Amino acid sequence: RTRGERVAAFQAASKKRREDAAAAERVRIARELHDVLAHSLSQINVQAGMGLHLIDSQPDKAREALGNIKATSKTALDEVRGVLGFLRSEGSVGWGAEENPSEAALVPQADLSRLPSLVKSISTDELSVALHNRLTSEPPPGVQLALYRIAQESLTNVVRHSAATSAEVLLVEHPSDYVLAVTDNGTSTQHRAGTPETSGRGMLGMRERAELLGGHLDAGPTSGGGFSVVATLPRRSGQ
Amino acid sequence: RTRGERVAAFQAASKKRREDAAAAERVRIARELHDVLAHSLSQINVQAGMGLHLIDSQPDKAREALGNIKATSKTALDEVRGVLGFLRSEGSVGWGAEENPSEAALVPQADLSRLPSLVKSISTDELSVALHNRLTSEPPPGVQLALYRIAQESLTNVVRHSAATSAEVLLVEHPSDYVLAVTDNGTSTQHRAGTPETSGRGMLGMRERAELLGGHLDAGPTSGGGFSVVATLPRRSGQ
Amino acid sequence: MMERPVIRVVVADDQQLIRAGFSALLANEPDIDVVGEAATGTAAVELVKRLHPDVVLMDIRMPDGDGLWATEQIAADPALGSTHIVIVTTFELDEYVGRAIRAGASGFLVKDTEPVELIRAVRVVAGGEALLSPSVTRRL
Ligand SMILES: Nc1ncnc2c1ncn2[C@@H]1O[C@H](COP(=O)(O)OP(=O)(O)OP(=O)(O)O)[C@@H](O)[C@H]1O
Ligand SMILES: Nc1ncnc2c1ncn2[C@@H]1O[C@H](COP(=O)(O)OP(=O)(O)OP(=O)(O)O)[C@@H](O)[C@H]1O
Ligand SMILES: [K+]
Ligand SMILES: [Mg+2]
Ligand SMILES: [Mg+2]
Ligand SMILES: [Mg+2]
Repeated sequence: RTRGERVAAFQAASKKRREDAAAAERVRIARELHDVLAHSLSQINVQAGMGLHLIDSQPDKAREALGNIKATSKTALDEVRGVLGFLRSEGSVGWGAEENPSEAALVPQADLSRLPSLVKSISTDELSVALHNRLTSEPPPGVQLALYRIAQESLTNVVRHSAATSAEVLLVEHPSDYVLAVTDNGTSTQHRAGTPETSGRGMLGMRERAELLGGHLDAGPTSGGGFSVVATLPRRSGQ
Repeated sequence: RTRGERVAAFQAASKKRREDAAAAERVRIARELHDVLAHSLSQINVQAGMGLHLIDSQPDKAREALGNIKATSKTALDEVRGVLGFLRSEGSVGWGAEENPSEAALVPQADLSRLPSLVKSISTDELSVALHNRLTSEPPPGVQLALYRIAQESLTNVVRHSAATSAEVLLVEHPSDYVLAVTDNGTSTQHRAGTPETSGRGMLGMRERAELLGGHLDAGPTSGGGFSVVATLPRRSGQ
Repeated sequence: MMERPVIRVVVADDQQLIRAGFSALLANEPDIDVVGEAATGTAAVELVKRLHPDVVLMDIRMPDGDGLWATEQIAADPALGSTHIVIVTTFELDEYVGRAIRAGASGFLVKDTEPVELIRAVRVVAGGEALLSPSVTRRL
């Protein structure tokens, strides 16, 4: 090849790397925001519907709904501020170490310690959610974030798409994998309208999170008529 | 320099370029999300605070708040999915194909087909806005979004900052560029309060959008005392 | 019991649900009257000139004259010396707080402030004191 051709090939390759980095960044942020916001907004929407429905017969339920909405919207605003502040901060490319400390303090990184309060926030009189965390060691931060977000999106989907009265979150540690399972007892007639094949961004994002860490994700209706999401992440990812 | 040093310098430079591209993406995303999310969440939060505070003394206000929250959260959920979908569908990750078409219909993507209704929504008895769209081909989605958003911000600025009685939006297709011009007949005394040097986020955003697509943006007072914004975007970006 | 004078308030914000929310909250207080609402900067200035309120809750991002411009107009008018302005923002703090202080704003709040804090802020500012919301101060 001539020198000119080599230069052109080099320029094309580095342009492609730039674009790949930008696209990967965009997808990563989109995934984070989807899970945070879809979760908060659907919680808010459900609570508002519930409060409105019960305001005459059980005014205390309406009061409780308004309190939950107030708290959820405030947390979501803080999270949006954190993400946007981070987005605007020049120079830092990662989510972790380089993050502005004051911003990081505002919005704690999602990790498994937040799982109990996530589960609690989803539980209502109509839907009881149980958490069984059988981990004995602490997974690395990237794995914790992925497990938390997958649990969050799965539970958001339970609220939005199932008519389940109970759901369960199970976390176990196999010799070579972490396994997260989220199951519910919805009725299968509820799924038919939108089967997992008509996959939205949530399912796609969960699968990507798992695969980026060298793991995989299975999701679909269960024989009993409910739905299950199972994520398997290797304990030593990529090695 | 040794060959090893040259390789290291090259790697450092290309790492820097990748990071710059990622940082530019982050800013772009921040801009997209800012308006959509912040406003919905703060409206929801204010309404919830109000409803909760007044539920005993004025239960009807609580009912009203819940109704408003229910509607706002539903719309916001749709918008979030629209914005995030756009982020994911750009670029080389291959999201476009998998996208659910019924979802796309739920949340209209900002494109040039929405320009007439944008222009109509801005026109009043005091300000007449004319649209002259002379495009004969359909620009790619990324270009359409950029042109739409630049027209939108320019017209918003006309409303906010000029005392114009008429404004014009012109879209033309040159052999190598798309050109968008938004002009108004405001009076120059109106600009003095905030000259384009004290540039807000709007101007910055318009310029970044144009430059991200390999184009550029000119904006400033015109000799007649009005204001003009001209965006030029290459027809084959990056080539 | 001491009878306090009624505090007259104008709420300026381009988002209808924010205006309605703040107005309902404040109007419920015995010592506060919401005398008007505005959805644009220009409308806010006109309303204030007509009604001479004690306090204005002022949004920043509004069409037809933003909240900072409106604050400047009101603060610069000697006839409106008894009107105190509280800037209420969603996000745009760092960039605009300095300009709003110079323009003559008495205080800042974020929109997701607790209702009791909002009500307290109106009383404090009406009394001629300056006020900074803790969450704003923290970020400055
Ligand atoms: N727990 C569940 N019960 C029944 N159906 C479910 C459940 N979880 C997911 N689904 C089905 O799988 C589909 C895809 O889920 P996914 O999270 O990808 O999209 P979504 O929730 O519809 O939208 P979003 O992109 O906002 O997440 C859902 O639309 C629904 O039909
Ligand atoms: N059509 C116009 N007529 C007169 N002045 C204008 C016009 N468009 C822009 N300007 C001036 O340029 C400045 C910068 O505009 P820009 O859109 O960047 O910021 P902004 O509209 O003030 O705030 P925002 O960040 O909300 O967009 C404006 O403040 C205004 O002084
Ligand atoms: K009152
Ligand atoms: Mg989902
Ligand atoms: Mg602007
Ligand atoms: Mg506003």
